Formats: sequence, structure tokens, C-alpha cells
Amino acid sequence: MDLTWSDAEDRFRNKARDWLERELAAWRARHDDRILSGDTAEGFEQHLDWERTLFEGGYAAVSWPEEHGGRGASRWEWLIFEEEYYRAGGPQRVTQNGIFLLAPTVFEFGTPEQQAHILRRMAAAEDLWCQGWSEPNAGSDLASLTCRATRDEARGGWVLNGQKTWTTRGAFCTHLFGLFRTDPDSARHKGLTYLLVPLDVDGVTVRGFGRLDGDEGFAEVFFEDAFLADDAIPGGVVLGGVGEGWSVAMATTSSERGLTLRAPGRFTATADRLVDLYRERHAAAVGSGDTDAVDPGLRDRVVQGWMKAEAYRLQTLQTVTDDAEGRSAGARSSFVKLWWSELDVELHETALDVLGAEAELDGPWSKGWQFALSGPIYAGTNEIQRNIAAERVLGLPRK
Amino acid sequence: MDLTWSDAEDRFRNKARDWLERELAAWRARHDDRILSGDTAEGFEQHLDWERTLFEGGYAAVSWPEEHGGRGASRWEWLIFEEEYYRAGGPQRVTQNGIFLLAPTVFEFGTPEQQAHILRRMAAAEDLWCQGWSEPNAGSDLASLTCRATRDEARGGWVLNGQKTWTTRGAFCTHLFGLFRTDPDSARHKGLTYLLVPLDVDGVTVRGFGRLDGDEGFAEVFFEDAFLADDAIPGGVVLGGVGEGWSVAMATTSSERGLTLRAPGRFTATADRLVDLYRERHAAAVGSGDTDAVDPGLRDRVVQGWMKAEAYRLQTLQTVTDDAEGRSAGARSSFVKLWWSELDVELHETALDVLGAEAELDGPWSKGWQFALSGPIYAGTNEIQRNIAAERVLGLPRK
Amino acid sequence: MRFAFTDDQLAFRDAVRDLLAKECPPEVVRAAWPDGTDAHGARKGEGARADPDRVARSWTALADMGVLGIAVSEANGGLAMGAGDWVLLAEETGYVALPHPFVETACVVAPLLDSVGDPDGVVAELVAGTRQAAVVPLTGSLVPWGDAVTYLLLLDHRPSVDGPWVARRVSRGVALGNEQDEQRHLASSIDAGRHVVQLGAWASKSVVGHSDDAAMAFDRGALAVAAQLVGLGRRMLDITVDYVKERRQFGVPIGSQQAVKHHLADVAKSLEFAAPAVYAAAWAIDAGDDQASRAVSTAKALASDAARLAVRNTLQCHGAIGYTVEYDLHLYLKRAEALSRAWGDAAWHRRRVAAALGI
Amino acid sequence: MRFAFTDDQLAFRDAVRDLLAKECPPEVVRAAWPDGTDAHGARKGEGARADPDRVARSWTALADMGVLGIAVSEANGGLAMGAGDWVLLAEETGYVALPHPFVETACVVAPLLDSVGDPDGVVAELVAGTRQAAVVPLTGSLVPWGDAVTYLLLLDHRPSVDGPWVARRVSRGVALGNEQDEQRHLASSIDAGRHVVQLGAWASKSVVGHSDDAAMAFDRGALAVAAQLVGLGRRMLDITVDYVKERRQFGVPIGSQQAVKHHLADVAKSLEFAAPAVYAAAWAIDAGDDQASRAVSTAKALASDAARLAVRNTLQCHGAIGYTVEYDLHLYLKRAEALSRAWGDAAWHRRRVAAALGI
Repeated sequence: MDLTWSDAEDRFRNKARDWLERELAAWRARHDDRILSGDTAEGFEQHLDWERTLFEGGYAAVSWPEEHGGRGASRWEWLIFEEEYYRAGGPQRVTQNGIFLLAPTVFEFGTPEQQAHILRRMAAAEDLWCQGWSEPNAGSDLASLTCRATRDEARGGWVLNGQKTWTTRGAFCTHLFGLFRTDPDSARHKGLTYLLVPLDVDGVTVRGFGRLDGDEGFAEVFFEDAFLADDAIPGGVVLGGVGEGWSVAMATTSSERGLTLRAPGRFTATADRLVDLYRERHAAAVGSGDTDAVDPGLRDRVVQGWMKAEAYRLQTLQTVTDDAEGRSAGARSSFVKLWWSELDVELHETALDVLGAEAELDGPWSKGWQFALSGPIYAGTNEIQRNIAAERVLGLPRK
Repeated sequence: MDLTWSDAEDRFRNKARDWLERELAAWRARHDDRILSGDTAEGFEQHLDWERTLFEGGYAAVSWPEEHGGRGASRWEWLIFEEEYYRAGGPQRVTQNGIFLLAPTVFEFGTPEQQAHILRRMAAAEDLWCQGWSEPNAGSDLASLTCRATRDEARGGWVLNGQKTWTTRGAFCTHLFGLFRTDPDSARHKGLTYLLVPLDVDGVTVRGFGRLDGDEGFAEVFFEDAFLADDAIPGGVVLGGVGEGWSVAMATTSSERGLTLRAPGRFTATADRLVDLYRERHAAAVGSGDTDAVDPGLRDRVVQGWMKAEAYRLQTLQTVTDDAEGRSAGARSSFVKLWWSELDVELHETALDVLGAEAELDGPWSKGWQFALSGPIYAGTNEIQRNIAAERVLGLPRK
Repeated sequence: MRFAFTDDQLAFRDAVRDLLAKECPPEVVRAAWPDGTDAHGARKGEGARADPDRVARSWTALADMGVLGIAVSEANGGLAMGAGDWVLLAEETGYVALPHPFVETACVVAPLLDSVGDPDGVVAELVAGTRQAAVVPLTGSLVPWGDAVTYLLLLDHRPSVDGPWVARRVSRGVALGNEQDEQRHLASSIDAGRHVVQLGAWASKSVVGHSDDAAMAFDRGALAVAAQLVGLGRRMLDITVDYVKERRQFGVPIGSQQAVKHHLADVAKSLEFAAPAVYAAAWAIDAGDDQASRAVSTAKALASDAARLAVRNTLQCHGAIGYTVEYDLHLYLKRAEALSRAWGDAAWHRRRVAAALGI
Repeated sequence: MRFAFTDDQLAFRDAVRDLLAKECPPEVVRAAWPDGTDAHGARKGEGARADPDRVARSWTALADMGVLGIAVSEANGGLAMGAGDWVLLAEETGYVALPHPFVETACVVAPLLDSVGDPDGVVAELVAGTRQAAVVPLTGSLVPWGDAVTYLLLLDHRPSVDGPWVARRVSRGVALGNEQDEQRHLASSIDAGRHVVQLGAWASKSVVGHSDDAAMAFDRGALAVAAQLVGLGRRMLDITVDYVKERRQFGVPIGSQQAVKHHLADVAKSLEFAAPAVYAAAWAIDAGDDQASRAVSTAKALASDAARLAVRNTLQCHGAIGYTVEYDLHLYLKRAEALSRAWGDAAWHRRRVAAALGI
């Protein structure tokens, strides 16, 4: 057991830290220190600017091979980069759904031609990918999808019909990946195909709509006889095989639940900020003689949140070690999404309680709280996650 | 709205208070100030002595008519008596399962002859009733009972076979009430009959076993061709009609969940003691300069427990008002068992945390904590209770 | 002993409920959300002002019914009723997330001024609905509906939780008149429908009434907000129960899933036990009970926690649909979250109960 | 960076696991419960001493394997291993609820005395299993296995949570020799299998080692108890998973009910994240990390809370059967509840983390 970083890793960290500090300041300055939410039209452009900066610095997807736009960083370096990224206050990654959800699937199932075309453009924020999973009647129950893709051999492609929804940042993206029913007679998880869809083809309409915090973070995507040519993506628009969509997609949702979506650095940074917030508010309260301003019980909750973030960091180090040494993480990954999503709510709720009556004002904590509330819902509700953990890890009977 | 007590009610309270103070002291003195648990053989006898004292004082079942051994007290006076009883530190009622569970059913379904025989002897602690609901394979799922009662017209009675278990204080009681399958072809909740069974008939074997706290609070009751004569109880051994057991029993379990089993006075007294405990320990910690001795966050939990007990008291006052004025309590009763059982655990856990490392020593709090842990289990697990509340109150679909 | 409302009280509640159902459906709450974007560039309000007058009408309708003068003496044109009467109305205004300062105007300021002789001569206007009041309690800085109110009160206790209370009227700046509209810049709040203005400096310190009056005003306000939180919790529960009965996943209504049932049973349970604490506090105020403040704090703490549990569990039971501004749930959810910390959060009120219990 | 145990460490753990499975099944834990009744008249132990020697043998078997000297230098007959080695063994002793002072003897007192030159000449006996040690931390009064221990240490910090630590040896009274057996009256504890004796007066204050030694001894003890709590939590979970797969109600295994699944998933989750905190603290101690105490407190707080959640949820999932002394669950449940507050409860350790974080 050795929980210290190597000199090389320390150098990687220091380099990333310096780069982030410098480039984040430059980016903010370029936008007059007025950075909007990446889920608004204007803010999205600002964030694209940042994504291009990341790409130019080689930090858009640190763990990818250089040929695809990464820097071939180890899993350890990736963890370090995530720590530094959130410690530095790096903004949300508007390319996230492509880089963290689609890309692992492309690495696993894509042809070399698909990989060559898709990944680098994704890292460079040239193609912007959104996720087309949910439909109005298929949320948690993903197998009940009804969006259809009908084969048109004459034209060499697929005709798409139906509707996707809850598509994060769909209003601002250029491409969609998702599941379509290619066998009209199939039911549940059979006969589905994983398709890659440029959103500028005729017959596709995208309508953004407001998330809980007012950001236009969601979109509905309507397909009305939209023609998806086989060569709309070099290498083809089908990822994996026709009719193989379910197993291909499951690989993606497993990325979504697992470590790659929400690295510990995000939460340890939030926890550290919560500790700082409490320290400042407590000092101010003591200074002003207003003993009511910060509840004495809050310190315990602040520490609790900090410890849980630390536990997540440590549990991830175990997972990455096991992974690096070829052992299966096994049960471990089943609990990860439950842990970080509940932790995120806990950290933000505690912060709002530290802030008191003024917590309702917009700011990083109230914004973050609203976002955190979505954690137990997206990427498979926590109720579903608990079922899965109980059945797959503990072996409890399905029903 | 008027949350004050009348002069008559105040007089009732004062009288009960004086009586309890005097008689409890006398009872303890009679037993050399060494009162054991009522769920042990020796302690049960001590508690029977107390029950007889209660009966002589007219306090064994205050709300019953005088003819049956009560004092015809109003529901309000009953609440007052319960408050005073627990405030005075009155011991657990070893006659409780008869008085609070069987008696309401006897009042509703019993013939006048059954009522005349059963109730007064119950109040006087001459007959001691235990509950025969659960069987080894029928706990939460009460409708799957298999204990059989076969009609023997020749002898004029029933032949009992099977096993009951989790029978509280069964090892010390004289009679059992419970459900038996009288129609061998029936399934689930059909063909069950509510029988009243003296435990001294041949073919009945009772084996006590230890509860979580070591008390012999449970028993298994084995029936091997036990013959229950129709006249074993004057007025008959069947309560309600043959084959009507399920609906008769549901009336009892509803008493068990509702107010009659656990009056608020029990919990407001515990909450007041918790406040006292915190005050003493905090003062001692401050006095000794040992600021570590009592966690500052505990005060918040102590108050939380106190407020929840107060809320239970108030909610009960609403229920009793509605009842007195002929309105249905409706949804209200569905949440009562959830509330008090969770509150009881919360109050005792908080007390153990106030006590710290020494909390493991036997004493009223650790004893009470162990007992409190059974609350979310007995009288229908809280999981079942939540299902019921969601389905019956909120109208959610059964499944 | 009788813990129930009178038939008259319930009839009045029903009348107000009917009125609010008609005058303040979700689209009216929605219309109260301002247009434009917040500091993050998000559009909170949707400008759904198909009939902007309806926002105003929901207030004048209450005034016409006499509700705004419910706690004012008959001499000043009010109904001279007590907390036992208005607590149910406050709950109803919570249920509909009324976009007006009902608590502040009808439950706090009007009765306070009425009881101290109407020193500013504004009670009639408050009762008539032509003037709205705001209150900033506990050294806060947020003035709800600060773009519209024309009477502002600060309520505080000095030097700490058990010090005497003082009510101070702000006579310049935000308060009394709207000639300085440019200063009334709306703060950006998660509950934008409450039109919160952040108070900077204020000009006058004139004290209204005695310490007891101020303490009573605070208790009335905290109680009324507690009642609103119970109403908000019930609304969120109702919306969610309807949804989970209809929404199907895996071939069954999601409301048949045990986890959903338990989430919502817990919400219903918390509200079931918070409500009597709220009603009992109303009685304690009317009866002049010497533990009235403790009862109010018990009510506010339980109601705040129940409402926050409702926020969490009802959103969770909806899944993604609840997480959008197009769906109505958020209107009630954000109001509940904000009010749970207004007028003292649950922990503050538990501290006050602790002090009353001598610990 | 490598956060995993070595193959050797895991092999040693497996060997000890196998040994304990054989030497310390539930009937041995049960046999350690004393006969007789408690102050309430309850019979805690069932006198199930079919083979009372087995209780003693579970200890000598560990001694024979060298486990009791795991943290003692080779010069004193030990294995000279670190916390990274014994933390897994402590977890195993928790899993089986070993009725002996493993933490105190092997993880705290033997290494402490070994490191300060064995002033009392008892290390060899501790390693051989012929002498058992107890520790009373944090101004407590309970001496676990107080009827058998022959070396007693008090561990405390003065004057408060961030004051220097001191280890004091008790040389008269309960400690050193058992000639005063009549004073060793067992206190009545919910976990009677731990044979707790309540320490009254004690005779000597001789200090063992320096403040740093005492601080290290406390951290070792708190860490080892945290590991035991993880083991206990896993045992309760295993027992319960087996039960809910088999037990049928309403025609289905109760483990197919969503509420049962969620209760147990929460327990498994809490243990999954407490365990790495425990292992990391072991590394921090071995590495001399300057935040080792913070890591230990993080581990003990998370493990205490995880174990208490396991107590509540596993009992609930059993229903009545779990609520009896005839069923094994209570043996682990009571140990977990007691140890969750021993060596500082979760709140105490969170206070220590708060201090380390500067809040």
C-alpha cells in the first residue's frame, strides 16, 4: 500500500495546476469576467471557447491516446487532473456527454475509421454530442423505447421517426447518439440499434427547454422522416452492430454510473469549499458577536460531508488500483453513483444551511444545489440503482 | 379551539398523580426497591402485584365501564391518565395485550356473557391474556396462518394443532387469543376463526424464549390435539363468528396500530427525561471543564425528539376531538404507528449518544433502546405500514 | 379541550380555497416570475403573461373578500379575527404559492399597526390591498416582493436569541412610496416569483410599538410562514400523487413501486404531524399562552423540515419531468425551500425551543 | 500510488479468517456470555457452554499463529508488522465478534510497550497469549474483558481534544494479577460477551512512554476498533442477506421486496465507503503521515456510523426472528452498538477532524 504520488505524478499535477490557473484567468478575462452558465446560448459559446483552450493545451481528454486528441495520461493522472480542474474552479464541461459517455463506447465498439473521425473532433469541440436515451414514455424503463429507424436500402441509410427528450444541452449540440428501434417487431431490449446522428439533417427539430434552475439545459428532439445516410459519419452511423444497441448502450450507462462521469475531485473540491465557507461564516459570526448566525450543529454536518468526499476519493483509489492490476472492481462500482449523488446533495444542502436565509439568492451554492438535486435522478434513478446493487452485489432475488 | 383542560379534568389529573405517586412508592417498597423486568418470571409476579393495585384503585382500565372493572373515564381522561402514568415512572403493563388489544375486540364482537366474564377478570389481572397471531411462517403475512382448529361436535369443542410464536409474555400468561384455520380448505384470509384459549388445557405446551434484551419476553405455543371445549370460556370460545376471524382480527390490529396501544404520554415522558438527562450531563461537563463530554450537536437532536413527542401529543388531541364529535380520523391513524415507533428509537438513540461510551451499561435508557428497536417491527412492520398509508391514504396503486 | 376548528373557520377557509383555486392557478404564479435572465444567463421566468392582470387580481380578490383585514380591529375596517382564523388561510396561500406578501401584510404588519394605534395611518390601505407590506426578520437583508411593497418593517431581537424584540419601520429607501424605483433592483433568487429585493442601507430607525408587540409580530410571521410551508408541502404531495398514479414505467404505474410509496408516505406523515403543531401555535397566540413562542418555534421547525422533505421526495418521485421549469412542481418547490429558511430556519427555531426548555 | 493490500497480507488475512471461522463460530461467542441474570432479572447468557474451553482456545489459537505479536518487534518475539497488516486481522476479529481483547492486547498495548523498551517485562506474555491487556480511553470507566485482563492502560488527552496524550499504567486494582477477583464484578452491559468491568479507583499513575507514544496508541486502538466495526457490519449484512433470500412472506422471498433491498443496499454502500477510510488510516499510521490522526478519526466516524446503520437495517429486515437471543444476529449487533461509542463515538471523531480542518 502506498498512498503517495510519484515525482512524475507530482510534476504532472503541478504542470496542470499552473496551466489551469493561467488559462482559466485568461479565459475569464476574454469574457470580461462574466461567465454565464454553459447551458444557455451565450454561455455555451463561452464554454466552447474554454473547451478549445483545453484541447489546445492537451487537456480536453487527458487519458485518450495522443492520436485521438488526448495526452495518453494514466488513470492516476486523470484523477489528478480532475482534482486540479475542480480545485481551480474549472467550469462544467459542455463536451462532457460526448467525452465521458460516448467516447468510452466508441473506444470499445467503434471501427478504426469511426474512432479516427469521431474522437478527435469531439475532443476539439468541433462536433458536440448529446445523448438521446430518454423518450417521453421511456425514462427509467429504457427498454420501452419507441423511436424508430427504418432501413432505406435504396437511399443507403435510415429513416428516423419519433421523439427523444431530456437531452442535456441538446439545443446547442451538433450530434446525437442514442438508441433507435430498427426491428419494428421487436420488444423491450431486443431489436435496438445504437445510432450516431448529425442534428442538421432534414426532419430533425430540436427544442430546448428549461431545467430546474432556468437554464435551457434540456431539449426535445423530434424526428419526422429524418433521413440518416450511412455515410453521414465516416465509418458509418451504426455503433456496434444493427440490433446490438442494448448491449452497446449498457456499456455507456455503466460509464455514466461509474467513475468516469463524476470523478472524486469534483466532490473533494466542493467539500473543501464548504469547509472554507463554514470557517468564514463562523469567524464572521464570532467577530460580530452574533452567536445565532451559524448553528453549532452545522460543523458536524460540514465535517460529515468532508469525510464522505474523502471516502469517495479513497474508494476510487482502490478501484483504479484494482483496474490497473487487472482485478475486477466487482461490487464496488454499483455503489458509486449512489454515493456521489447523495453526497453532492448533502454538501450543497449543508452549504445552504450555513448561508441561512440568504441561501435562496443565486450563487454557486444555490446553483450547485439545484444541479445536485438532479444527481439522484439522472443516469438511472437511485431507486433503480439500489435495486441493481441489491440484486447484483448482494444476490437478492429480482421479484 | 381550546387546548386547556377543564377543572374536572385537572382534578382527575391531580387525583391520579397523587395516587400514582403514593402507590408506586408503596409497590416498590413492597419489593425492596428492586423491581425486575416484567418479562422475567420473578418480575412478572411483581408486576402482577402492581396490576392488582391498579385494579383496586380503579385505574386498571380507566376508560372501561365500571361494571367491567373500569371507571368510565372519557377518552380525554384516559390520555391524562397515560400522561401521569408515564410521568410518574409507572412500569410496563403486563396486562397490556389483553387490555389494549383483546378488550376493544371483546367490546365490539363479544356477547354480553363473554364481556361479563372476560373483561373484569382481565382488568383484575386474574386472567392474563397473550396474543396468538404470528406463526413461524406467518409474520407480516398474517393471512398465511396454518394453525388448525377442527370441529369436534361429539365432544362439543375444537381440536387445535399447530404452532404460534413471538407470543409476548406467553410463558407467564393464562390465556391466549388468536386466529385458527377452522376451514381446512380455505386459503389466505378466509376460513379463519378468532378463538379464546385457556393455556392450561391438555395438549398445549408453552416455551418461553429470550428477547433481544435477554428477557423471556417471547414464547412459542405448541398445540398438539389440544381440546378446546366450547364452554372453556363462559359465553363461548369463539369471538365473532366461525370463519369471521379475519375481520375480527383486523379490528384488533387496528387497535394495535392506533392510539390505544401507545398513548402520547409514554413518549412525552421519555422526551422530558431526555431533556433532563441532557441538562444534567451538559451541566456536569461544563462543571468539570470537560468540553468533550457532551457533543454540541446533541442539543439539536434532543430538541428534535422533544418536538416530535409534542407533535404526537397534539395530533392525538385532534384525533380524540374528531372522535368525540363523531368525525372520522381518516388518514390520521395510518401514520400513528410509524411516528411513535420511529420517535421511540430516536429518543433512545439520542439518549445513548448523550451517555457516550457508558451507554452500553444496563439501565433504563439501554433497556428502553432495545425495546424501542422492536417498535418498527411489531404490530405490522413499518414497511407494511408505509405501503398501507400510501395505498389507503394517498390512493397509490397496490401493485 | 377541543382541538378542532369551528365550522365557521372551516367555511371561511373553504371560501378562500375556492377563490384561490380560481384566481391563483399555476399560470398566475408563473406569470409573477419576471422576464429576463439571471446572473448566470438563465431565463427563470418564461414571460407567460398571457393575462398579467391576473397576478394583481389574485391580491385584490383577497382584499375584496376582507381577508387582508382579518387580524385588524373592526374600527380599522377589519374582521378582528385571531390566529386560529388566519392560520388556515395562510396555509391556503402556501398551497397556491400566492405571489403576494400575505403573511407580511395581513398577518404581521396590519395587526401590529392596528394594535399600536395605526401611527402611520396606513392600516386602511393595507386592508384594502392598495398598499403591501414587507418584513425583514432576524438581521436579514431580503425584502420579499420588494418591488411593490410600500411599508417595510425590520424585526429583530437584541442582543441575541433571548434578548428583547424590536420592530423598526424603514421610512426611506425601499419603504413608503416608490419614487426610487431604480433602487429596487430585483435580487436573483431561486424563487424569482417572490421578487426579492436586497436591502442595502435604510434611513430611519423609528420604532413601532413595544418589545412585546415586536415579539408578537415575529411569532405571527413565523407561524404564518409555517402554515404556508404545510400548504406548500401538501401541494407538492398532491401534484406528485397524481403524477405517480399515471406515469407508467416497466409496465406498471410508478406509484405501485414500494420505494415511491415509502417516499410519499414519509412526506404525508411529516405533514400530518407538522400541521397540528402549527394549529396549536395559533391557539397559543390567541390564548396568550406563556409558551406561545415555544409553540411557534416548534411549528416552524417541524413545518420547515416537513416541507424540505417534500421538496426532496416529490422531486425524486417525478424523475426528470419534475426537474424542468415547464412543469409546475418547481414553483412550489422553490417557494418551500426559500421559506424553510425565512423567519428562522429549523435549527434556529430548535435553538429557541432549547432555550425555552432550559437546555 | 497503490491502494491495495499485498498478496502476503491477504494470505495472512485468509489464514486468520479460516482459523476464526473454525475457532470462533457463533456458539463460541455465545459461550462467552456469562450465566446468571442482570439487574432487571433478564438472563443474558444462556449458559451454552457445551465446550467452554473453546472460548479460551480461540485466543490461544491466535497466539499460536503469532497473531498476537503481529505489531511487536522480532526481538520481543513478534512479527514486526504494521497497521497495514493487522488492520485486516482486526476486521476479521470483528466479523466473528471474537470474545477477547485483540485490539487492546495485539494492536495497542503490546506494540506500545515493545516500542518503549518493555518496562514491565510483559510483552512476551502478551505475545504468547498468557496475559491479556485492556485499555480505557478518554476518561471512560469500562474495562473490557475486565475479569481476565492482567495489564491495564488508561489513555487520555489533556486538557481537551487537542491537548497532549498520556498513557498511564494501572498497577494496582484491576491490573497486574488477579488476586483481587472479588473486585472484578462484571458490569451489566448490553454486550455481556465483552465482560466489561467498571473501573472505580485505581492505584498508580505511572506513565508509559511519551505523549507521542500515547497518541499513537490511541490512534492504533481507534483504528483497530473501526476495522472491527467494518467486520461486524459485514457479518450482520451476510447473516441478513442469507435470511431474506430464504424467508418467504406473501408468497415471495422478503428479499425481493424493494424496501428490504434498499435497506440492505444502504448498509452495503456505507460499508463499501467506510472500509477504504479504515485501510487508508492504517497506511497513514505506517507511513508516519502527519494527518494520520485525522485519517483515523475519519475511519472511526465512518465505520461507527456504517455499523450502526447495519444494526438498524439488518434487525429491521429480519423482523421478529432477529429480535431474539436464540438467533445469532444479536451477538454482532450488540458488539457493534457498544464499539460504535468506544474509543470515541462518531461525533467525537468528527470534532477531531473539524479541529484538523481548522473549523
